[in-house]
Amino acid sequence: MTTPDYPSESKAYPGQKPRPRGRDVSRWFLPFKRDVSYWGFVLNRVAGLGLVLYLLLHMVALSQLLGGEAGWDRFIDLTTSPVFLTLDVILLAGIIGHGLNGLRVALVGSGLLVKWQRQLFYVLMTIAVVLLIIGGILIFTA
Amino acid sequence: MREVTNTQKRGTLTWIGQAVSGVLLLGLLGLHMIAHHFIVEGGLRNYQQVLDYVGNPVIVAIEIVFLIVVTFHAMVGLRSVILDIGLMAKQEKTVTRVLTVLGLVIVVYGIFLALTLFSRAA
Amino acid sequence: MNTQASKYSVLVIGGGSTGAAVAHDLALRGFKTTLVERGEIASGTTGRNHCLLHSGARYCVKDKESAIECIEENMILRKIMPDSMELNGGLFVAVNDSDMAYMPLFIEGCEETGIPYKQYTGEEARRLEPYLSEKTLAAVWVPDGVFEPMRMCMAFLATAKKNGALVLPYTEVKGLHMEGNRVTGARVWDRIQKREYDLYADLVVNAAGPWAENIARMAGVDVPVVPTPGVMTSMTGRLCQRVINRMNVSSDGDIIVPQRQTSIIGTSSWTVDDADYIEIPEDHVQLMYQRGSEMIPQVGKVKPRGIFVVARPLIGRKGQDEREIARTFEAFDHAVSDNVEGFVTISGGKTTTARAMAETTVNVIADKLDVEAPCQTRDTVLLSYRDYYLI
Amino acid sequence: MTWTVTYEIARYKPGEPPRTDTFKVEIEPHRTVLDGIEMIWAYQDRTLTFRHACHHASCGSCAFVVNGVEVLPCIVEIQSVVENGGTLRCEPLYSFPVVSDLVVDMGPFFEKMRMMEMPIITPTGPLPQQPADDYNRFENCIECGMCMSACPVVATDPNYLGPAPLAAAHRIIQRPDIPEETKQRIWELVDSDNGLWRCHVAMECTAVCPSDVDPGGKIMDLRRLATANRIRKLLGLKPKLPVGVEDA
Repeated sequence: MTTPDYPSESKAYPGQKPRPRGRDVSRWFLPFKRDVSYWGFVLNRVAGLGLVLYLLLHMVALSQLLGGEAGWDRFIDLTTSPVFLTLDVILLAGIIGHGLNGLRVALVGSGLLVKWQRQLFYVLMTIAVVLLIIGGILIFTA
Repeated sequence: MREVTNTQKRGTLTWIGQAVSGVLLLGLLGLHMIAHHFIVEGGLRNYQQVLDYVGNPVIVAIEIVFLIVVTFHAMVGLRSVILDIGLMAKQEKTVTRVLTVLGLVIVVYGIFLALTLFSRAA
Repeated sequence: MNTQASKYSVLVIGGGSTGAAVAHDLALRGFKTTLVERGEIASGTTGRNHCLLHSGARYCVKDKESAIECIEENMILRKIMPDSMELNGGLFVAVNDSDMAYMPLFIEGCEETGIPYKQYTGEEARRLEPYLSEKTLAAVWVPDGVFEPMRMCMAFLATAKKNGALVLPYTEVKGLHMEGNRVTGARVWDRIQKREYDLYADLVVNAAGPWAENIARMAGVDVPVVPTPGVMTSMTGRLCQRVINRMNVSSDGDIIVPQRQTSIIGTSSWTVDDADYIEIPEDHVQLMYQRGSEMIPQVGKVKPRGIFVVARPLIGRKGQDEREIARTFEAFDHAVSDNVEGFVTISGGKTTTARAMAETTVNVIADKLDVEAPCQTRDTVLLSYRDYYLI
Repeated sequence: MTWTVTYEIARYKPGEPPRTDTFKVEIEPHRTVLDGIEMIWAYQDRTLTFRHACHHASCGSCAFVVNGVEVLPCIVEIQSVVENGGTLRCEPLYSFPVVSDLVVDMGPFFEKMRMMEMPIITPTGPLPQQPADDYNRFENCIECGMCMSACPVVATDPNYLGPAPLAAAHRIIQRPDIPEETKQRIWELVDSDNGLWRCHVAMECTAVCPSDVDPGGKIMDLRRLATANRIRKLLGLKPKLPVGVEDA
């Protein structure tokens, strides 16, 4: 059995009650001043959580299909608004970012290309930006 | 002494699973999106176009595989994020169970959806 | 547990190597021991020392007493702190004629003081230590070593804590309590909670190093401690595997100690009045580089990693030539010297001899309190420093 | 020439709400961040508490966070962090319980380090390929806790072993002087849910390490060994335990 919280009494400083730091979840989302792979970590976490949410919403949205033609076509009309298209671009950014950075994490996390992980990040993120620009143009023009 | 770690061995397998499913998704997701936009002229816009799309059994098969892989990847990923909060062993088990059930629900519902539409198209 | 000793409580002032060793010795003999340190453990002189486990060879010509203390303690520390020292030996190198002329004296000194040594030609020495100057004419190997001062203190204190001692960092002594001519305790200030309180003891040990005079004054007595700072520069990279000493009369910048990934050159020497914050004199830093590169020219080519200064607590009078002050230690029983009871000052010495200093001091204490408790620190293997945080 | 810099120090005293104190310090730009802190203690505020000992990056006690990044202030020059007139925002190491001001309790960290049982003296050079013939040395890791503070997973999960203990484990399984049983036991700890697999490759541990330990790289190397071993098992091959692998 594990006890996840740090003890509040200190052995090195008898009589003192150290202030526990608790769980600082904000550190998952604050990459400022940190190195590139920390940015990668935050990117993957934020995009990953976003994509899980999207997966659930997507499945719910698809339930409209069960309602037949009328319900679906009314719903699909909504998706052509500029606001919705912008959301689509954000979704695409999340997918590309998570996907390509995830590839880096899979490689580095298995002990491959560890020495080159920084360069790998820059290369993959360059590809991601290019793909995102192409995708964005397609979304807004198609 | 306080026991700092447990010695469950799920780590390696989940990691390998996550990495492999991730790499698979790079392909499957590309396929999923390209298929949507190119199999049916003009993309999947209206109900009829959707039916035309899922009328193809190969597409249904690909979509179901994609669904299973993406759900697995999402649930394992979500689990690892939740576990990072530092839970007790019991809570970890609960999280794993809840996410397994959620994943199964998504997959079963998705397959049901795909097959329903497939039968409507036929 | 020595029941005789456990009737008495002793307060140790100072958490450097001396205080830590004294606390360990006291606790091991069964005294109720409390140690107060105004900063972190080893944050004063001990922490910033040269990390050199002396073989004694440095003192074997001019200060034989110190040399003998060193070699004895060196051999004991190897036993009681296994696995926590780089025991790579040291080379005394001669790079000019003056050094060569000193060599016979040096070897004679080693013989007299019982320091094992081995002679090498310049060429052999350079094979052992490739970065040594091409001018190296000869070298003598002695059993020097490298330790880590903070971890050494923590090993002493971890063991003391296991034996029941209470260690209170960030607790500064503000005054001593006197009853007549007897010191009965101290008014201390907890720097963490910003509160003052009293600690009473049957005996107070002043092990405050360069600040020992300040503490002694609180009891109205004077101890002849001269805070004598020295500058050290730690260079990037390990330029040698053994400690490199200049084989000549002790002088500035004549030791290079390899530790982890650095090489520490030291040291210089002058006297100050207040040892709390000492400005680093730039000319001393340059002198370290210059003197260091006479032995290892590479010193001039690598970047410094840390430059630091700290005061040694040497015993002597101001105005005396600092290098002439003996590096040995002294335990003052103020009942004898100043008619103040219950108060002992231990000062001087070196981290290498901390255990011996503690033995002497606690012998004095046991005598004073009339307790039969022989010293056991020679054979007691210390706990790991990591236990300091966990006991 | 001296500079004037501002130290903004996160203060905490038990029983008082945390606050920030500001100190102006006149200091030469090539002096270290720790020198400035020591000056504040010596001349401005005797209640300021901070840990320090060796002043040359070997004891690992002084580490704290300056402007959002962990540093070892004894070897970081003022001019490398700020301009003249700049501000150094000093906070205690993240994820550690705060005892007072910049002092943190290293206990939870050393508990994990002790589990790894790594002797701090090693008979080998920094790389196992360079066995030392006639000398030993201290391990590179100075146990300063900076990697633990920088790690976003340690920040939320006290059970995670963390970078430094895992890097220690990596050394253990490579060191020829460690008995096989110890290696095996350490491997069990490392290849568990709270070991290697909690790492999410933020690699900040390696970025802040003041002592070239490269904990991130070491964790990845351990994972390579563990993954390869598991794949061998899945393929029905004889599992090749990483223990001793690196010695060959």
